[in-house]
Amino acid sequence: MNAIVKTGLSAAAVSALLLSGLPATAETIFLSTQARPIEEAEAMRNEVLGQYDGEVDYIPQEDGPFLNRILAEAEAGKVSVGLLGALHGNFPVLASADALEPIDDVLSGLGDRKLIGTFVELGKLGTGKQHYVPWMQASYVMAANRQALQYLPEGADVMALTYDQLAQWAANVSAATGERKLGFPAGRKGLMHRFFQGYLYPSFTDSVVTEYRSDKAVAMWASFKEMWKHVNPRSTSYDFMQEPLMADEVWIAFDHTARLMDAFNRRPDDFIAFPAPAGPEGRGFMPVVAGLAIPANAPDRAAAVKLIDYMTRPETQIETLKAIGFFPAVEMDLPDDLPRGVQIAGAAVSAQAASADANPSLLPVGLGDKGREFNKVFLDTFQLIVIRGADIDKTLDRQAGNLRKLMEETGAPCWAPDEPSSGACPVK
Amino acid sequence: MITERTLPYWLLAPSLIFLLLLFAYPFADAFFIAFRAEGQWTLENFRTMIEDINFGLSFWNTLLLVLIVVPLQLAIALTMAMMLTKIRAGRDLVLYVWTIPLGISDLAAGVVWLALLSERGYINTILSSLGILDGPALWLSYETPVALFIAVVLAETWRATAIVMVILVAGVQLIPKEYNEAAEIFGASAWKRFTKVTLPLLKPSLQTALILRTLLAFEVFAVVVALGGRDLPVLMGEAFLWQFDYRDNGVASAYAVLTLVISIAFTVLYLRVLRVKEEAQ
Amino acid sequence: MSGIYVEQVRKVFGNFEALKSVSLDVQPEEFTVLLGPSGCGKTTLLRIIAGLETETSGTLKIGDRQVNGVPPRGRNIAMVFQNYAVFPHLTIFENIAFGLRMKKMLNSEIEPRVKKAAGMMHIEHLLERYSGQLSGGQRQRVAVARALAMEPEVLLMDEPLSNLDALLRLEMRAELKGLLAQSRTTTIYVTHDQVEAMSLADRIAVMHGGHIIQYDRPIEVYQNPANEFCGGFIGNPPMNFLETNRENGHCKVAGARLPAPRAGSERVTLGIRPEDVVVTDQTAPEHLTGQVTVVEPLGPHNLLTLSVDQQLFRVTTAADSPIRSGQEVHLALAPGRLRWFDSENGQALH
Amino acid sequence: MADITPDSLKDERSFLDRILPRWNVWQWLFVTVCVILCLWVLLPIYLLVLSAFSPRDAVFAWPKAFLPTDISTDTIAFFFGVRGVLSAFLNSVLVAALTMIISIGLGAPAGYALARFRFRGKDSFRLMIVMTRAFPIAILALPLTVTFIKLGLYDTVFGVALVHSALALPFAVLISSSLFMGIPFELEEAAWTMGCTRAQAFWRVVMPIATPGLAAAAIFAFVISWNEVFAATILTLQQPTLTAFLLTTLSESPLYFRFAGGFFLVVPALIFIFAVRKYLFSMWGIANR
Repeated sequence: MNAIVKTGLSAAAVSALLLSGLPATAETIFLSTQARPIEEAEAMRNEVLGQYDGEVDYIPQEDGPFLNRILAEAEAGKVSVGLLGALHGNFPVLASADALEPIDDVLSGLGDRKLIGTFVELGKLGTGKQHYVPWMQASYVMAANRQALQYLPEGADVMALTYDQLAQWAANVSAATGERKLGFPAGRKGLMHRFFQGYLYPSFTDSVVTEYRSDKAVAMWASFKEMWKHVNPRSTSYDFMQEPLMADEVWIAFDHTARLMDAFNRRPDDFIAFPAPAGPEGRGFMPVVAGLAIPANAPDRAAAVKLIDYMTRPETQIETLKAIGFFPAVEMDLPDDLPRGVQIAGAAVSAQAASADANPSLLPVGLGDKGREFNKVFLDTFQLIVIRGADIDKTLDRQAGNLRKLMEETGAPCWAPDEPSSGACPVK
Repeated sequence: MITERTLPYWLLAPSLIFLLLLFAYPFADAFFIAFRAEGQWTLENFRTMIEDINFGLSFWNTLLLVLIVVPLQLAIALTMAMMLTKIRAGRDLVLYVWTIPLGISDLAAGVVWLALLSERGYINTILSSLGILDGPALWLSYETPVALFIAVVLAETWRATAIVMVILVAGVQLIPKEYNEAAEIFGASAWKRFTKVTLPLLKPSLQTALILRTLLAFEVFAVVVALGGRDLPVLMGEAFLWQFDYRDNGVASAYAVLTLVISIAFTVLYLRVLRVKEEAQ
Repeated sequence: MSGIYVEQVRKVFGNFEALKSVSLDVQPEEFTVLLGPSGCGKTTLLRIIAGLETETSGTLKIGDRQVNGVPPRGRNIAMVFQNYAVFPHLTIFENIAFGLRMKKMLNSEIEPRVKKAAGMMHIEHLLERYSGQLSGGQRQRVAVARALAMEPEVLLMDEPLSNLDALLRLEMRAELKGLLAQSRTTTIYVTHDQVEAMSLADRIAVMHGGHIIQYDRPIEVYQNPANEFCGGFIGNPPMNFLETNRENGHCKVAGARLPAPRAGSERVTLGIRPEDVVVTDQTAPEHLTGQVTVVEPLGPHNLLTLSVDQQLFRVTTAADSPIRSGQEVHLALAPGRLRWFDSENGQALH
Repeated sequence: MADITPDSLKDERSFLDRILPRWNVWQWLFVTVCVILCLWVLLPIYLLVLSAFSPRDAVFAWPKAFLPTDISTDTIAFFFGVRGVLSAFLNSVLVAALTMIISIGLGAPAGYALARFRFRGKDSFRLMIVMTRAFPIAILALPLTVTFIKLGLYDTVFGVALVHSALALPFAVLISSSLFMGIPFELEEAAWTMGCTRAQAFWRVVMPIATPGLAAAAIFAFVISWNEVFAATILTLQQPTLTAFLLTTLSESPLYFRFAGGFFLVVPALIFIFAVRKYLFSMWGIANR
């Protein structure tokens, strides 16, 4: 009878020997949370990394598995990933788990190009060491179908809208077409929390944390809830606004430039891009910064450094812009043979940055692995007030409590547009 | 030495050890995390879980989903199983068609039903061509929770009825034909024969099908996310968010432990309600 | 060929004692039948001899080898199962050759042996078929051929004919008798059909409640049953039994005075087979009187059912006998055929 | 006897009568329900394939076209071009094949034990096997990844196959035990009396009869592994299975790509189940009652 037991085990043993996984060649594994959609990933591999004189395997990963993998490799002490590419928000989790290699030396090695100062500073994550080298940047802008322009309220300049005009515009559209054509990316993978942190709050309260439950905030939520009456209810499942735009479900949308690029490239004559609207405290907007970092005790540090140098070269920055719609993190002037989509988005981003009432805010720093819970506070507030129609004051009180607990736990200092604070950023 | 008495244990050993190695350690680790925070034993994670704004909704949604989908699937699967015994020509083909969903991953099922039910989807096309609708109508949004719930029930029923049917088809086969014929001779109507002969004898299969399907139903996730996004929170969806989005595997494990406890409760319930006496095997 | 020696074998299933210390010795080449009602332990005994069941206690020998604990394959036996157990995934040829292949015999040896066994059972034309395509009778023949092909020391058969229809059973019985006599293999045959036992057995072991009551030649068991059960179980219609009470050396029942047996307690039972009773009209002290209740013309003879001393009593008479139901008759008992049993334990008395 | 003339032989029934079988109301109802149930399964899949093969903007079109009017394979073609799809496809096949071998190799003996023996702890074992599915694999992610990295099983086809086998094992055990129950024990006993050891009897008699059923159980394990998404994603890096590859690239790709991905997932599974449809009946018990 033990013949059966033997065969069962031997089958497992044989396959263990046979298929213990193909040995990884000497290529650098470039793990990234950016350019995940299939066309963009292919563009990264062929156009951007095509000319790199070295073996690189570009693997896009969702944030969850990305962080899970690096933390697991760090904990197990066997690191296979060569280079990391991610948004500013992903790095604090890795930094607080000491999974990142300090790369101040790499930064000094890139002397021949001018990396944008504020982004280099961001790369320190509020500590003395350089955790990531700025890789590329983007921002959030608004996009609109040309058919919607006819419903613009009197005297409204689309390139310098206010939130009230946006609300009025949306109302006109739904009155005219009977459908609610304003859209926001409030789906599971949407970037709605950035809209509140970088756009709505700074525009209405000139703050993100301290004024979280001030009266201005109450007025803000009230007006936003009013506007939401003209927003397409499917917004709570929109992740990439380019899709509903191309499906004509939505005519006016807010999203990350890279998540609108497909629409601009595919139908450049149907869509326009324009800066985010302004509120009483100015035109709040926030940059999206992506960086390159080397995992602690990475297999081949030299190769990683070589790849960082390659990625931050001006010509590669331009290829990246063309391929995935992210703008250079290096101070350079853009050539004019760029694809139509990039030109459309680029104009809106620079108009937004150069606007008179510009009120730029930075990305949160020092939140450690609580970054996502920080976003959850804003999303929960939105869910309760706008979707479930809860009382604004009570909700803000409760959520302010969570925010305060979060700030004390992480001890994160305030960041623009809040006034700098010595200890943890206070929540009034 | 392998003797007559110990032989069964030798045969079970390989699969038992395999499961222990692969499941026991991570399971203990995850279970352990649920009850610890900052280094000491606490129910902190459970408290955060319960206080979360989505907890109540996700709990009731999951429970309701299970209580509707599982019985519905059982009914459909039972009808299919019974019909299969009657079909002669093309029986293999019909069985093949009905077991196709077994091969469909919930990823693909989510995509398919999204295409069907989205406001510019196929069902709306049919409805508007029939004149019921005059344009694209919205089913999958928080404003129409009932429609969204029905959409998820439809998708889940489509995806996971096959597993129940296969178990029941096997169960029906194991019942010797003579019992049914005997009952027929005693003048039992088709319905009577079904309730008095087939169903009681099908109890063991019903029990297995119910337990298995309920366990999997509590882990429903991919289809709900594909159709409902954030609008229909479910336990596993929240666990996934806490694990991967909010990076707090303590609360994630708490959700998992809760799911486990409910699943065990349902299993015990089935074992008691559908108790199959040894002799009546 | 070797005999089979069973000494005080007991078998307990949980708290049910299936076999209560049974002993049996089967001579080489002898055809022994284990006969008894279902649940009397006959199949359990057979399975213990085959090694499919392990005995709780007792010793078991095949030839001069003790085989306790030896697995079936080591006992050089062959067995025919009640449901034939013909392998559905093998052709009939392979079924019959199965045992020989396990003995690692060469094809050149296997081929003739299979053909010979198939010939004996008249199934040469079925060798390439599968059991699914065969009738019950054919499958049964394959099972027997398969066992014979192995030319075992001992052949065990578990009610092989019980699943066949009456006519086929009769035919198979005759064939089996001829075959087994010819092959002269020591055989143990289990059945609940006493006709089969009488026709096939060299010796019959009548079993009841886990005991072997009697182990003797068929005619012995038929004519001198060891107890009431044996008498009643064998013979169709069964032996008649009449309660009698003893009076100074004689037993009186239904008007008859008969010489009482020497041994036994106060009350004794008289046993007589229906064919050993003659209906007469003379009266005599040793004649019984009874009232005929039913007359059944069965073709070769008539079966009379009478009420004697308010007890059921059957007599066979010639097919053309004039006796009608309701008639009062006198019954003469064939002298040598009278048997006495102790009313308490049913044991035979001499 | 009326003489049989050609026209008396002519069939008077109308054309329709002749093709439609003469069924009573119940039979008509039976057939319609049967057809509806078949459509209920097939229609969504047809639409998936249709969307996968229609041009990109057809996916956003309103109203949707039901008939395959304009077919374009550029989404599908693009898929083949993407680096990694083919190797992911191969990985999926390898993992699924391994899962089949391991889950049947370990599951069949356990199934045999459950079918043939009555022993203490039998029911608790059967329940325990099923209950392993109660704990969601998503939550075992981190500890599992760390262990696998330490054991060197990380990012290997065999590593993923181990986890998939753990998922498929409960089904393998349940299916094989009901399979063996369908095989009369007397066949084994007959083999013993004909010179077989217990193991020889198992391999020469029980296995050949159970093979079709086990083949179906193996395909069932294959499908479970083929469709598993989560463990495959977190445990692989350069060796993703097709589902893991699709999950990472598709969840954010435009809708038309998700249909192509869905197509790639669905078609192989359909083919496998078709290959084994005859055995589906014997998967859970021999039908020769």
